[in-house]
Amino acid sequence: MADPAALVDPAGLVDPAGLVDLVALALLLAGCFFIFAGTVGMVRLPDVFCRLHAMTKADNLGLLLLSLSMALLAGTPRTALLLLLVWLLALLASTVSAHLIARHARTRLPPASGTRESEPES
Amino acid sequence: MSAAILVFAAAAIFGIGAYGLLISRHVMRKLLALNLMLSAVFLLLIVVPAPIGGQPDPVPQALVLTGIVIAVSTTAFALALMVRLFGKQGHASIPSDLDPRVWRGRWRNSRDGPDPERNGAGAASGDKP
Amino acid sequence: MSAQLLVDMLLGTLLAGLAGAVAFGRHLFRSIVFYVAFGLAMAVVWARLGAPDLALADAAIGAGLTGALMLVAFRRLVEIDPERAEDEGTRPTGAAAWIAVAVAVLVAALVAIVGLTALSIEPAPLPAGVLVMNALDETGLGNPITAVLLVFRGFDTLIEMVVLLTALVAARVVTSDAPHRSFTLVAEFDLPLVRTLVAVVVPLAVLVALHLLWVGADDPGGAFQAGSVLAGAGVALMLSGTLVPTARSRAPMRLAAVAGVAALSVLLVVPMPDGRPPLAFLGRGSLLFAEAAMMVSIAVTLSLLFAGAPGLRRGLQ
Amino acid sequence: MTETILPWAIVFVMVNLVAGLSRAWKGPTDGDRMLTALLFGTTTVALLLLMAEWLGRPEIRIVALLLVLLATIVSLAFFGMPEHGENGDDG
Amino acid sequence: MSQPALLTGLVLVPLLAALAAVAAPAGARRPIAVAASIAWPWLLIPLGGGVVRGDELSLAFGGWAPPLGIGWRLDALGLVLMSVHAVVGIAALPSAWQRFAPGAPDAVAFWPLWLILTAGINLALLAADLFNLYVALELTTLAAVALIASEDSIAALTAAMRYLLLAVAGSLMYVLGVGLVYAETGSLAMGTAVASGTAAFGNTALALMLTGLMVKAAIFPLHVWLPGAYRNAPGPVAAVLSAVVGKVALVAMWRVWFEAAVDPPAALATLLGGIGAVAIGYGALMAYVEPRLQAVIAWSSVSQFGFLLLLLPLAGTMAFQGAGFHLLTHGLAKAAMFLAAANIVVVLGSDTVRHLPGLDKRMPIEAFTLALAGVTLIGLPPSGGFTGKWMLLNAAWDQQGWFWLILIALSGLVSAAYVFRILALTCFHPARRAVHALHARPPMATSLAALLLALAAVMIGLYPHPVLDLLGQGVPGGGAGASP
Repeated sequence: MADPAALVDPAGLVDPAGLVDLVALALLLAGCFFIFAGTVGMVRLPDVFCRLHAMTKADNLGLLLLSLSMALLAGTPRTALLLLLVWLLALLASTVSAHLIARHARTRLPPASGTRESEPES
Repeated sequence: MSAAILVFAAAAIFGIGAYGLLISRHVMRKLLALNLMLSAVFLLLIVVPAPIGGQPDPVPQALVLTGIVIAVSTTAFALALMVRLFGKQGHASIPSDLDPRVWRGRWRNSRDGPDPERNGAGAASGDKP
Repeated sequence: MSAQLLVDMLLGTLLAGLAGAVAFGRHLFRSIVFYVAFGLAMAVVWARLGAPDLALADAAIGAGLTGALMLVAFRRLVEIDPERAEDEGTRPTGAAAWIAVAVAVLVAALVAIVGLTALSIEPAPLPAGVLVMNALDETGLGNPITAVLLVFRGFDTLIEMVVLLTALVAARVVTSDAPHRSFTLVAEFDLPLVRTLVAVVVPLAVLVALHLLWVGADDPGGAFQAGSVLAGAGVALMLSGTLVPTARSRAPMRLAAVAGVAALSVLLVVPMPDGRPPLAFLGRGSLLFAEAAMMVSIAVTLSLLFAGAPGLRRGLQ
Repeated sequence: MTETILPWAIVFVMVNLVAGLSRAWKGPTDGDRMLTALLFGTTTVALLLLMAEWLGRPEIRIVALLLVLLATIVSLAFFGMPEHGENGDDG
Repeated sequence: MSQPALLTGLVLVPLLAALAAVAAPAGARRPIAVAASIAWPWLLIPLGGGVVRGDELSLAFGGWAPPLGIGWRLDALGLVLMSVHAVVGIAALPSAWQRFAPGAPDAVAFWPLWLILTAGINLALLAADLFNLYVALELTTLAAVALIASEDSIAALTAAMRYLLLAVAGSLMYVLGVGLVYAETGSLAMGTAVASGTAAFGNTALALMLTGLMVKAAIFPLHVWLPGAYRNAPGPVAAVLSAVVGKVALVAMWRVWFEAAVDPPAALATLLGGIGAVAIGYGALMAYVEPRLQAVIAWSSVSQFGFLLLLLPLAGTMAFQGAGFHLLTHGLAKAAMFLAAANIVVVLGSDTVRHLPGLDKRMPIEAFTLALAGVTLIGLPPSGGFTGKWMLLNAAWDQQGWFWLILIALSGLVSAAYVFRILALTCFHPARRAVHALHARPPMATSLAALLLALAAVMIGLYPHPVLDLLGQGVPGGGAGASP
């Protein structure tokens, strides 16, 4: 783990590189936490709408935090831009997908007949 | 060590694919199984040769890239063929070679055969005029 | 246990588990979805192994396009007869099923033994891969895989493009007089959101494709990855109703489909009048020319295979 | 420091992935399965970004970009599929 | 023209014609395809001269020497099979011309595929690189499957699908074998990529490659796709499939055996020979009981392919000459039979054997073709079939392989059983009634093409020496086969 002593150089000044690293670490851990939260929601929540709610929000926040962390570690603006693009795309995809899934789930609320996929779990 | 782990994974995938190939009768399932087996082979092709400069040998990488494109071409055609077959015969399965009934049927067919004598031209639908 | 080992073990388990889900799943649709996931996991494994070219190819072709092709084929089955689309008849049971299990276990054991043996044997002193690395400077390319694909083993690539073209022509044999049906368009949902998505994704896909094509000589990427990304854009356009399959093939479409093979054939023939061997290396410019043509061919061919029709035209929207 | 954490972060994300996948197997509705597909896409992207840093191979980030692009398209394709649209008539 | 230009022309002429045919409007496809099918065989004349002189006809693409790049080589065996391909390809043209006229349902796709198949076959015979061979075989298979599917019946589609699935399974085993060979030797070129090293490992790789190729060559018990595929394919396609496509995979087996393997174990050779023996018997039995003429011819191929496997245990120059010669005559005879049978189907509306009595009255040329080709299949003395079998018999005698000797002799007998069943039904059946022709007979050219092929198969037995000499100098692995 991050040794606090290592962050402070002999002159008593905070080492910027070490600080960046520490921030990246914090972001990474936070990202992992949100992904974990999303998974817990996915596994534990009672119905599809709740799960949808939990998963899309938590996971995208997690991805953002992870991307920020990676951008800090890589340290070049170009990479940061690329990561931002990836995140924005993922956000767009999950927005649209979540919307479609919700619509789909709503149309199926009174269980449609003859849909084998929708049978309750055995 | 990690190479050995992936070899085991490839072996498992290959076996699972082989099972799926043998047991299924639906053509699409067979295709899925074949694609799994192919992925296992590709994995072996990359993992097994000694790496060069810490990275996988470029020659097998190129071979696998070629193989992936060939696989998607073959799959695409097979799917089109399957849709056609489904439209004609009403189901998308072909007899499994493991099924003893198929063997008995094949033997019987070869002996008696469907009688195509019915007023000549009728024959089987396979006979083009 | 080191994290590295744990990552590999988890990846291996994930792959095998997904393969199992594909093969053992009861519903065909579910198996296809798992197959797409399997393709994604393969992409991660390639990345882990340090083969980003393969990761790109497997993500685009293995997971993306094969998955899309399977989904649309399944969709066509359901259109023809929803009752029997998944119908398998009876699976072999009893002795035959046990034979299948036995064969599978045997085959897996054989593959494992052979693979492990292969890992343990003395590697060849001078494999072709090392020769490639040594000769890489002669070509001036930075990506050895592109060098193998287009320079050292360029003929394989030519034939591979022919195989792709053959699949297109062959699919024509089995669809020529089939009544033409198109898939449900997402456009039917008539969501502004979907249109926005397509409007963002398609230009971006074109940009990514051109990027992959451009950097392919030195970095991971190249015609195959670029072409399949473009084909993905084509699929998105079809799903949104901007491109519509037609029963008539048009000359520009056919020319685009043969462009890749034609360009590689040009590279093959051009050196010969000077007494140089066929497919002699003509410099980076020639590769870019061939790769651009290949990209177009791959995109058009895969899009047409997805459409299941001989041609495409602009939709009404 | 963060470098040493990275592989463990990868392991952690993968465990999450596998746990989330159980939803795809159990269902019980189609929506759940599509949701898992979405989760799979996002998590794989995260995994690839982490790996790019861990292995020191920036090229892998392009794989992540491509993957998220195609995931978008494939998820669109899901909705054109029979199980998912009652209005699944000929277009 | 220079030698590399000639060699690449063998693949490039049909390939570029295929491109032109795909790009051209539908009406222009047939003339393009026919022109190219007639044009490429002329390249064989100067090249054949080179092979006869004993020149080294090889090519390295891009000038990169084989372990790095891809090599090609035209040897005697390749030349012989390519000549069969040229002759059969041209002989099948009248039938294909008539069947796939513009406006026919599948004519649009047929001609490009026909050309692609041609290019694929030639490439597979030229490739001296294990992976290039794989790509070539995939191309050939895909085109062949599509051509079978162009006969748009349930039986044909099922047969095509079965062929495709099995072929893919076979090629994935082959690729795995190739990957193992590369892992061990670091090379893919035939000749240097030898499965040596640890014997067990090399043999596993060899076995994987051979199994994969056996599927494509329809060697018993992996033949299950063949009967359906051959008998349901359109006539001209069946002719090329049986005469060349299956044999290409068989030749690939021989090459892998003799060139990519060092010192393959004798037990494996005996095993493969044994498989060949079972195939001879089983194929002949099924041919004897089959109710349809095209199925009889197809099952006969299973039997004959098994026969060609006997080269592996016998090895040696003489066996190689015999097997190579058998390849030639069997290809010509089989193609003749399929073309004749296709005409019979057109005229009678069916090819069940119970329609055959009286055929010699109604369709004398076809009946004569079947008889002549049958003589070659059995291997009766003046025919080319006899020469091939005689050489193999001699080889077995020299090596005191008594089992193989008896087997070769018996193979003639079992072939006689199914051939004479057909001939007896055709010409000597007591219930000979005039068969009622249902349809107009196809143009005379189609009948004559089949007859000429059958005649060639017989006549070549009278002048076998040029071919035998040619084969004699081209023994793979320098003739140092695993002769005990």
